[in-house]
Formats: sequence, structure tokens, C-alpha cells
Amino acid sequence: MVIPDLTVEVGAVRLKNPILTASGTFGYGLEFLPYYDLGELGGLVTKGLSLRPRLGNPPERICETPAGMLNAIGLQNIGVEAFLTEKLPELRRYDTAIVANVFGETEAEYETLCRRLDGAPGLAAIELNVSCPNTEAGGMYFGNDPAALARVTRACRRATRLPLWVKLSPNAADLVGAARAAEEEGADALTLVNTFVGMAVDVERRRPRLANVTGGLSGPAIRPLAVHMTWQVARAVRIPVVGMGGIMTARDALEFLMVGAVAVQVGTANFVRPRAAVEILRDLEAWLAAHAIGSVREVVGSMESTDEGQP
Amino acid sequence: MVIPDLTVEVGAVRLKNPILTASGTFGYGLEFLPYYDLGELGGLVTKGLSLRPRLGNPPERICETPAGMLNAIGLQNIGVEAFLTEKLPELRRYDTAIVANVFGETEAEYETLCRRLDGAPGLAAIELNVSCPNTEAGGMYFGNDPAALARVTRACRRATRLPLWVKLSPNAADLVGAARAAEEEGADALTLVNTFVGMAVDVERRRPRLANVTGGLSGPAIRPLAVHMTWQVARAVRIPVVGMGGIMTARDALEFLMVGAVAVQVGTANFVRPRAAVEILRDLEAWLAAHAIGSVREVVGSMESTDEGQP
Amino acid sequence: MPLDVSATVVRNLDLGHGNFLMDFEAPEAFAAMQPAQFFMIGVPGAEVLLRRPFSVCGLPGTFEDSAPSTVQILYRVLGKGTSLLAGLRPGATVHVLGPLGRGFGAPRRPEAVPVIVAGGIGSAPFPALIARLRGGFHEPIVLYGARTAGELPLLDWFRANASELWVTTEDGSLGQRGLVTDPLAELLARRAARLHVYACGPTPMLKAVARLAVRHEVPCELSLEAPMACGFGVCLGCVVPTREPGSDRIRYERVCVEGPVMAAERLAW
Amino acid sequence: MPLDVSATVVRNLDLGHGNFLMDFEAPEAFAAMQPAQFFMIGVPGAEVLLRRPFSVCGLPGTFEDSAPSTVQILYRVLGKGTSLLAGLRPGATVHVLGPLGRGFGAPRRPEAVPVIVAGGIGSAPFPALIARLRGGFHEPIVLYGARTAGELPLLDWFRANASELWVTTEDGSLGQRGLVTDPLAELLARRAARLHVYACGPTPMLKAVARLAVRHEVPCELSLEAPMACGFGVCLGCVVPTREPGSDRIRYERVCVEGPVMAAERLAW
Ligand SMILES: Cc1cc2nc3c(=O)[nH]c(=O)nc-3n(C[C@H](O)[C@H](O)[C@H](O)COP(=O)(O)OP(=O)(O)OC[C@H]3O[C@@H](n4cnc5c(N)ncnc54)[C@H](O)[C@@H]3O)c2cc1C
Ligand SMILES: Cc1cc2nc3c(=O)[nH]c(=O)nc-3n(C[C@H](O)[C@H](O)[C@H](O)COP(=O)(O)OP(=O)(O)OC[C@H]3O[C@@H](n4cnc5c(N)ncnc54)[C@H](O)[C@@H]3O)c2cc1C
Ligand SMILES: Cc1cc2nc3c(=O)[nH]c(=O)nc-3n(C[C@H](O)[C@H](O)[C@H](O)COP(=O)(O)O)c2cc1C
Ligand SMILES: Cc1cc2nc3c(=O)[nH]c(=O)nc-3n(C[C@H](O)[C@H](O)[C@H](O)COP(=O)(O)O)c2cc1C
Ligand code: FES
Ligand code: FES
Repeated sequence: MVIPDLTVEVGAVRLKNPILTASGTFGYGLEFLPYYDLGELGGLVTKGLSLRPRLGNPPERICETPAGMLNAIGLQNIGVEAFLTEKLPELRRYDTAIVANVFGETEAEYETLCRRLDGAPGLAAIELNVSCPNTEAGGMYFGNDPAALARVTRACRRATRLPLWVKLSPNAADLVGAARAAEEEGADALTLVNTFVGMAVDVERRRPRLANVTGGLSGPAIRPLAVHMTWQVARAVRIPVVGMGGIMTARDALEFLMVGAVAVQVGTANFVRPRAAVEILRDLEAWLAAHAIGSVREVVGSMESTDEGQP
Repeated sequence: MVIPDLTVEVGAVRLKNPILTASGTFGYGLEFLPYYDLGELGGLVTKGLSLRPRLGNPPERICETPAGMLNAIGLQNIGVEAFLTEKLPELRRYDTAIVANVFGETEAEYETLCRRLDGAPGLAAIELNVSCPNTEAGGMYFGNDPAALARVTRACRRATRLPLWVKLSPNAADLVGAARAAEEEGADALTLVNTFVGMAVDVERRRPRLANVTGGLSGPAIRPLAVHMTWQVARAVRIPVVGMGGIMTARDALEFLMVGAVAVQVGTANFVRPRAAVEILRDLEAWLAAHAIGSVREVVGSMESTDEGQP
Repeated sequence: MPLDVSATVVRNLDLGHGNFLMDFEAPEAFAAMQPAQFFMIGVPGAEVLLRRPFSVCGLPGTFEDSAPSTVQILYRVLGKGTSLLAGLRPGATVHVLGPLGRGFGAPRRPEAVPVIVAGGIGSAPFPALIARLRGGFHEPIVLYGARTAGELPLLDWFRANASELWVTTEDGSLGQRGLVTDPLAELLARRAARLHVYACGPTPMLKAVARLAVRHEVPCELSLEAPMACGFGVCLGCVVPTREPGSDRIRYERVCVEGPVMAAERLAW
Repeated sequence: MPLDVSATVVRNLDLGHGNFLMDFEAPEAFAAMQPAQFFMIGVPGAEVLLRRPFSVCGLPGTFEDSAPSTVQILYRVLGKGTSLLAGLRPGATVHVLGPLGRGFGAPRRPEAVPVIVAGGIGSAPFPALIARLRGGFHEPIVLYGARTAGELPLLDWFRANASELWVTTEDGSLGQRGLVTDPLAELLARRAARLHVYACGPTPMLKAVARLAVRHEVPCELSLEAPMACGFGVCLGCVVPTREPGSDRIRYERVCVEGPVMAAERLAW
């Protein structure tokens, strides 16, 4: 039985394995200590951080939908300063790649955030959330407009030497255009997808189920859409792509890897099974071993296919 | 107990109730005769028709995904002539609105189709499929580009006096722009949504599960996205909107009606329960009666909401 | 430290009117749960994605006819998740994460008289609480209300285990006609000084209880409900607005971690 | 005329190696089904959306120990749908739509000798077929193959009910080592004239059977598999390429309506 090599490289960031946890579904990481050693993960991405703490949206903030959920948390977070003083020193004791997810309301805020995080000891990368569908501040604007996305990427690129990951919005009018814009402006990697804008109605009360009216759809429901987008983007850019959207099992993770993602993030699954990410990792390793595959890198982009069929 | 009035008007087309069946999920209608009298339906939309018969895609054409399915049928159909001679004469014996769904590979084909159908006895409306994600011919091109959509709508408008429904693609870069373009060029109603482009990978064989690589996602998984889009479009245009996407129950239908659709189409549910559409109708009527609502038109657009929240 | 276990259903008792009492095999650690702590429970292979929150209702010893290796939840069928639970038979497996959240505390003063205000299925956390209180020599007064007689699933248990029980129904089908806050208002008016209120039920009831308790300056703990995706503090989906004592600043706190039990005066409803 | 019914599971027998035989209460109309006609079966409240197709395996009288009010399906656990079925206990409800499709026909000539070629779980439609054939005084030869001995769930039934039985396994763990088409080739070489072949199993096996039968000009009916969304002809998801006799034009036919049984020479694989 081979013991598969699980290490992957997301640009300059070397990960011990391709399983990360997704922003907003993993708190600040420490909440998972009762469930496993964070050092088991390839990496973790923090809840989205802003310059100042944010209150977030009023409830109801979530509701379940078929094979998915809508959320409109409104980017509640403790702010970058509290993260640096209260969370990061704890987090960096674990041998895993820590990625700070950030968002701003203006280009300047993004830039300031990146500059503030630049020297932070123990940080592996910054992920720009330019795609949160809940709030204008969350970046709908930036992620939807390739030119704005290019500007914000450029500004952040100047502000930090940390690897810069740009997280794409599936709601962008031109996803591939956005991907290329971020690549051109020096993003080290692209991550996708963020949530899809959706809504649900409480028919008895005749009002939206979320106080915010609309919310972001995540979970297995979106996986076929996310796999398709990951495939499109991975073929369109040269920088590494990290895929996500509805990953619940190792098989789901393999779908993303096979269409070209070098690593994946586990999101909503963390809510359903707190140990989801490490269970997926263990099953992925077993799958590779059972198929006598020496390195997970061999499956990346390994899907056979001609070009997109159009009969 | 009130007996609710179920009649609705989609522009000039008066329907006995707001439940129609969606194109491609109802065959040519006659396949459902073992299950119920077609006269129970508000209306039915045929499988997409082209000028000449079409072979469709090679298998595998479908696969199940979480709370949904992908299809890449490739628009297999018997062609407009066979429809007119073999199907329509049978269909028009039932007291329901018969809507012909059509697609072409060129503007001229759309126009010819509409002209050919123009005098057809028993036809209530034409639905333009400008949004099938499976084939370029299916209209990805037209539906995605407001200018092209405007041209094709204009051409069809000239070609027929039948009410013209334009079926929007959820994959359009600018959905509201497309909706307005169709409205301006004389569409009598808009129907939405068609399927979302997605894909799934058979990880054991390392190849796409569909021979066509990508397919269209339908079913409950897409409902929160479809409800949101229906809400957006209904607020942006003055012509009536017919909503669909993942409707399995009367409650689901009510979500679309409350966000502003005057009628709905039932799609994938027909596969799961052949009587789905009439069960939904019966439950809708019971719901209205239980809430002492005299007419289904009272619930159309009745969702309370301020503008889209953006905290 | 919460555990995530696959537990076997031992009994799933239909109490009528859509109410069920489920016993499942529990790891020993669950026996030390605080009343009103809760579990996130999922049914494998079912069409719901997220687990659902349920308070611990009985701990070993609470219900005489339950095996000491089990704990109990009491639930009411509302939607898909609870319908799925109701369909389970002994021998079925459920996924159980717990104990979660902060439960009810002990009364601060030894001479305190606990008053339990239970609205319908909101009575779920109280058998475990009453068992604990009696262990500490507190004899609670129970006020138990619902819309109608069928929605009082623990009536017999309270009759047998509460030294004082007041029942209200909105339709008058059992006990006093009215709201459960009517006898509470009476009690508070008569002898607020030594009371300590514990309440669980629909949010409008909790708001009314909180108002009464705050007005009479009686300690009052409420067990809250909120839609929950995770149950352990990471989704931020379950928040309620609260206020720091003496401050006007609103913040959002998580019902699953800072609650479900919160002090009445902390809530900024 | 297909019926869509809620049927009660009467028995769900674990045959080992992931194979199950399920009896469910059937409306009378099902007793007249043709062998290889099928049902679309769904489990209420489960996390799969679409129903799954299963051939009728036993009709009243086929299995001695089954109640005459039931019909049987034989299934193998592959993915979510079949796992859900395997978890059902007697008393559970399944949604059953059927009969669907076209089944096997009777041999055209009275003196014909039916040869049944069954690959693994592809043996499912044959008990019903054998019962029918014997009713018409045809004694079929059964060729039963699989990768390994555990994948022959109907071995005992065939032993008791087939006048002639040849068993093959690819790993030689039972019967002759090799493919089920080996004995078929032998049979066809020796006495093709009177044979009528019925085959069901994995697609590569069916292709090999079809080639042999077409070469020997023996009537050959294949029961095909395809992913299905609806099972009654409206999704166009289940097609196979076919050719009109004497034509080179390919068309797509629906396995659920024009099949699942198709004549070997019609297929344009
Ligand atoms: C900490 C905590 C402890 C809980 N303890 C218990 C308990 O011990 N026993 C118990 O029965 N329940 C308890 N609940 C509530 C329980 O979690 C919900 O009733 C359950 O999640 C409903 O799930 P469902 O899938 O059946 O309904 P859903 O499908 O989620 O909802 C079905 C329908 O019911 C409505 N609905 C959902 N929840 C409520 C509600 N609370 N009140 C009114 N309508 C509602 C929805 O709007 C929807 O229309 C608790 C909740 C929390 C947060
Ligand atoms: C007309 C017809 C009659 C049938 N009769 C029977 C029957 O009597 N008994 C029976 O057991 N099955 C029968 N089948 C096959 C059965 O429908 C499938 O095995 C079933 O749908 C699988 O569902 P699932 O949800 O368990 O697997 P899925 O979740 O759909 O698939 C699980 C995994 O198994 C793989 N898989 C699915 N189907 C097959 C297959 N056929 N062969 C190999 N791998 C597969 C998938 O690629 C996937 O990786 C029949 C099929 C048809 C079309
Ligand atoms: C409750 C919730 C909160 C989220 N918060 C953030 C966030 O703060 N920043 C961000 O970039 N993405 C956020 N996301 C998106 C996820 O990181 C992820 O992109 C998305 O959920 C898709 O993955 P999944 O289907 O595996 O959950 C959030 C998702 C959820 C469900
Ligand atoms: C198998 C299949 C075939 C379809 N074929 C067509 C078609 O020919 N023309 C069309 O406009 N839409 C077609 N659709 C889209 C449906 O009409 C509908 O817009 C979509 O499935 C969303 O509704 P649902 O989720 O209720 O299925 C097809 C959908 C499915 C699942
Ligand atoms: S339920 Fe997720 S934070 Fe409370
Ligand atoms: S399964 Fe739908 S047409 Fe055959």
C-alpha cells in the first residue's frame, strides 16, 4: 500500500494537504479545537475581517433550502486588530497555513487591511473577499466589475508581500474576465466560489425568510455550478485555483481537483459535521491509496475531456 | 369555505389556473394522459421545437446531483412539422393553454418557426427558448446578449400575432437587461428560469458524467436562485412574469407567486411524480381556501419587503 | 467538551398531538449536562442538510421508565427535520452533537423558590431542571400554558413531579383560560422577593415573561430559540440582539454559545 | 396503464454481498406485468430526488415463500438510492410507479429453447420470465455469470427452477472460470437453430451477447440499463442509439418506453 503524498503548492504557499476550511464557516479556527487538532488541516481561512469590528445583520440570518442554506450574516466580525491580538497568536501555535480573509468598503480599506496584515507573524496568505453577495461593502461591486477588481487587486498587491488570493464571485457577469483581471494584477491564486445570491419566502407570513431579504446560497445544491466554474477558471488562467462549493465528501473534493483545482475549501459541511474537513482528508488519503496514486498532485486536472461539447 | 378563483391572465392569455408544465419535462403532453386529464392544467409548454427534427446528444444525458439533476438532452425533438400534424391535433382536444416552445440556430430560424406556428389552431402562445445552456443552437448566444435577444424578439414579434413569451436564461450576464430588452421589443410575457450551467465528474473514471461535459441544472437545488431572479425581473418589467425552478409543492409555487410571478411552470417535479402538477394545483387551491383568499391573484406580488437590504 | 456521536434510538414514544419523547443511548458524559443545554441532531441519509437543535429533556433518573444509559428529548413535529425524527424506530441511528450551549443555573440563594414558566413544547428542558432543583432541595412552582390542552405534552409528568402546578390554555380547554403569564403576574405581585424565574417557550411568551420579571426585579433566565446551522458558534446564524448591563450599545450574541439560556435583562428585543 | 402507488414493504431480505430481495404489497394490476418491465421506486423523505428503476423479479407465484399479494424486486446496493432501499424495514412505505416499458416477449416458435444469459444482479428479471416460460412449456437453459461467487444472488433459485444451469465466474470461485458468454458461444455453435436468447447484465456483457446472437442469426432480446429521470418517456434522458433494420441512420430511442427490452440487431452501439 502506498502512502500518498498529500502536499500541494498554491503558488508559493506549500500546504501539507489540499484540504482547507472556508471563510465564514470556521469561525476564527479556535472554535474547532474540541473536535480536532488544527494542525491536521492543509490550511484554514478566517471569517472575513474588516478594519473595524462589524455588528452584522439582524436576525433571521439563515434558513435551510433543498441541499443548501441561505445566509445573510452581514459579515459580523471582530475586526482586524482583535484578530491580530486575540486570535492569531493562538492560531499560529498550530502547524497549518493560516489565511486571513478580508473585505473593505473601499479600495483604500482593502489596501489598508493588506498593509496591516503584511508583517503579521504566522500568516500564510491573504484572501480578498470581493464577492460576498450580502452587502455592498462585502464586495459585490468589486467582484462584479473586472475593472474595479483589477484596481483593488493592484492596490492590495502593492500593500503586502504575503501571497494574495482573490476569491471570485459566482454572481459576476463575466467570471472568466474577472479571473483574468485578478491574474494580470498579480494575484497569486484564485479561490472560488463564494455563495450565489438567492432568496426564500415564508409563505405563511408573506415575507422573506431572511431579514436581509436576499442571502448567499451554499452547500451541496451549488456543487455542480461550482465545479463547472472551477473548471472554466482553471482552464483560463495560469495561476493556481482553489475550488469550493458544497464539498461534503472526499469524492466531492476529487471532483474539484480533477477539473483543475490544486486544493479545496470545505465550507457548509463544517456546520453539519464539525469533523467534516478532517474526515474528508482521511477519506481522500484512503481513496488515493486504494487507487495506488502516489501523489494527490497526479489527480489535479486529470479529468479527461475534449472541449466543452456543443452538439 | 370560499372556493378560490384560480384564473390568471398572462397578458392576453387567460389561464384557468396558474399551474403550467415546463418545456422539456412534459414531452408533448400526451405522455401524461395515463396520469390525468390535461384539461386540469392551466397550460402546458411543449418540448423545445426546431424547424427540422433533431437527434439530440449521445448518452449519458442526465445525472442526479444534490436536490437536482443535470441534463444535456441536446434538444432532441420531432420538429415543428411533426408537432403540427401529429401532436397538436390531439392536444387541442384538451381544455388547456398549449404553448409551443421553440428554438433556432439563427435569428431567421426563430422567425420562420414563429411564422410557421402563427396560424396553428389551438395554440395559445409561443415561448422562445433563448436560454438553453446545452447547445449554442439552443440559444446561449441569444439569451446572453441583450442586443441579440432584442433582435430575435423583434423578428419573432413581426412573424406572429400569437402571444410571445421569452424564456430567460439564468446564465445571462445581465438578467434584468435581458428582461428589459425582451419587453421593449414586444414580448408579451417573460418566463424564467431555464437551467443553470453545471457539471459533475465521475471520479472513478475521471471523466465528466455527461457525454456533453456540461449540462443544465434543474430541481429544488436551484429554487432559491430562481425565486430571487423572478423577484428581480418582476420588479423590473411591466409585462407579466411566469416563474419556475425547482417547484415541487404548492408552497414552492406560492414563493414564486408572492415575489411577483402571475403563474408558474412545474418542471423536474413531473419526473419524480407524474401527477406533480395537478397535486400542486390541488394543494394550492386548498391553501387559498384555508386562508380564506378569494383569488389567487391576491397573492401575486404580495410579499412584504422593503428594498433589497444591504447592511 | 461536546461529543459528536452516532446514537441508537431506544424508544420513540408518540405522546399524541404531534409530540414525541425519544430515548437514545448516550455516552456517559451526557449525564452531566446542564438543563437547557442542547444537542444538534441529524438523521443519516435524510433530505435535510442541517441538524436540528433539541434541549435535553431527561437525564438518567429523570424519567422512571427510561433506561439509565439513555437521555431523552421531547419534540414536536413542525417541518421536515422533526417529521424525520418522528419516523424513526427503535434501533435507528441518529447523529448527536452535544452538550452545547449554556444551561440554566442554580438559584443564587438557598431559600429561593424557582418558578418555571413553560409554553407548550417549551416545557422540554424542565424535567431535567426539576430533577436537579429537587436534588438541591428546591421545590419549584410550575406554570404550564399552551393554546390548547393537546399542546401540554408533559402535563402528567408535571402533575407527578411538581409540588405546585398551574395550567393555562388560551382556549380554556384545560386549566385556567388565558396566558401562562397571567399566573406569573399574580405570583410576582404577591411574593416576588424570593422567586427565581426559568422560562422556555415561544418568543412572544418569553418577551412577556422577561418584561414582568425585569419590572419586578426578579432573577429570570430564558431559554431562547433561533434557527441554527452549526450549534457550536461558527456560523453566526443564531444571534439575538443583547445589551451590556448599563449600556445602550447593541451587539449580537449567539444563542448556541452565549445561550440558549440568557438573563432576561440582557436581551435587547 | 402505469399506476403510481404508495406500497408497503412486506419483506426486505438481505441475501448477502449487498444483494436484497424486497417484497411489497402490489395492486392487482401488477400481477399481469411482463418480465423485464420495471418500476420507478422512490423512498419518501430521502435525500435522493429521482426515483430509481428496478425490474420486476417475482410476480405472484414466482417465489414460493412470498405472499401472493406482493411482487418482488431484487437489487444490489450501489449508491444512495439503493442504500436507502436496503435500510427499509417491513412496514415502510415506498413510492412505486409501474408497470413501465416493454418486457421480454414469448419465443416466436413453440419448439424454441429459451437461453437466459444473466450477469450478476442482471439476473433480476429472470425468475418472472422463467415462471412465464414454464407456464408455456418452455424449459429454459440458464447461463449465470459474475465476477465472483458472491455476485450470484439467484443461484439457489435457478438451481431449483432451471432445467439446465451453467455457472461462470471470472475468478473461478464458482462454476466454470470465465465469462458467461463462453458457454453461450458453445451453445450457439452446437445448436443455434432453435435457440431464443434473453439477456440482462452489464452493458459490456450485453454487447458481447448481441454480437454472438447476431452472428448466429438467433433471436435475441436484451434488457438494457440507462440512467433514468422519469421512466415514462418524457425526459429523453435514457436513450440508446438504434438503427432501423436495413438502414444506417442512427436515432435515439428511449430505454424506458421503447425498451428496456430491445432486439439485439436494433442496437447501434
Ligand atoms: C436551543 C434550542 C433548543 C430546542 N429544543 C427543542 C426541543 O427540545 N423540542 C422541540 O420540539 N423543539 C426544540 N427546538 C426547536 C426545534 O429545533 C425546531 O422545532 C426544529 O428545528 C424544527 O425543524 P423542522 O425541520 O421540523 O422544521 P423546519 O422545516 O425547520 O420548519 C418547518 C416549519 O415550521 C416553522 N418553524 C420552524 N421552527 C419553528 C418554531 N420554533 N416555531 C414555530 N414555527 C417554526 C418554519 O417556519 C417552517 O414553516 C429547539 C430550538 C433551539 C434553538
Ligand atoms: C430498466 C432498469 C431496470 C433495472 N433493474 C434493476 C434491478 O432489478 N435490480 C438492480 O439492482 N438494479 C436495477 N437497475 C439498476 C438500478 O436502477 C441502479 O443500480 C440504481 O439506480 C442505482 O441507484 P443508486 O442511487 O444506488 O446509485 P447511484 O447513486 O445512482 O450511483 C452510485 C454509483 O454507482 C454507479 N452506478 C450506478 N448505476 C450503475 C450500474 N448500473 N452499474 C455500475 N455502476 C453503477 C454510479 O456511477 C455511481 O458511482 C435497473 C436499471 C434499469 C434502467
Ligand atoms: C454562514 C456563512 C458565512 C460565510 N462568510 C464568508 C465570509 O465572511 N467571507 C467569505 O469570503 N466567504 C464567506 N462564506 C462563503 C464560504 O466561504 C464559501 O465560499 C461558500 O459557502 C461555498 O462553499 P460551501 O458550499 O462549501 O459552503 C460564508 C458562507 C457561509 C455559509
Ligand atoms: C430534461 C430537461 C429538458 C429540458 N428541455 C427544455 C427545452 O427543450 N426547452 C426549454 O426551454 N427548457 C427546457 N428545460 C428547462 C425547463 O423547462 C425548466 O426551465 C427548468 O428545468 C427549471 O425548472 P425545474 O427546476 O422545475 O425543472 C428542460 C429541463 C429538463 C430537466
Ligand atoms: S448556530 Fe451557528 S453560531 Fe449559533
Ligand atoms: S427515463 Fe425519462 S425518457 Fe426514459
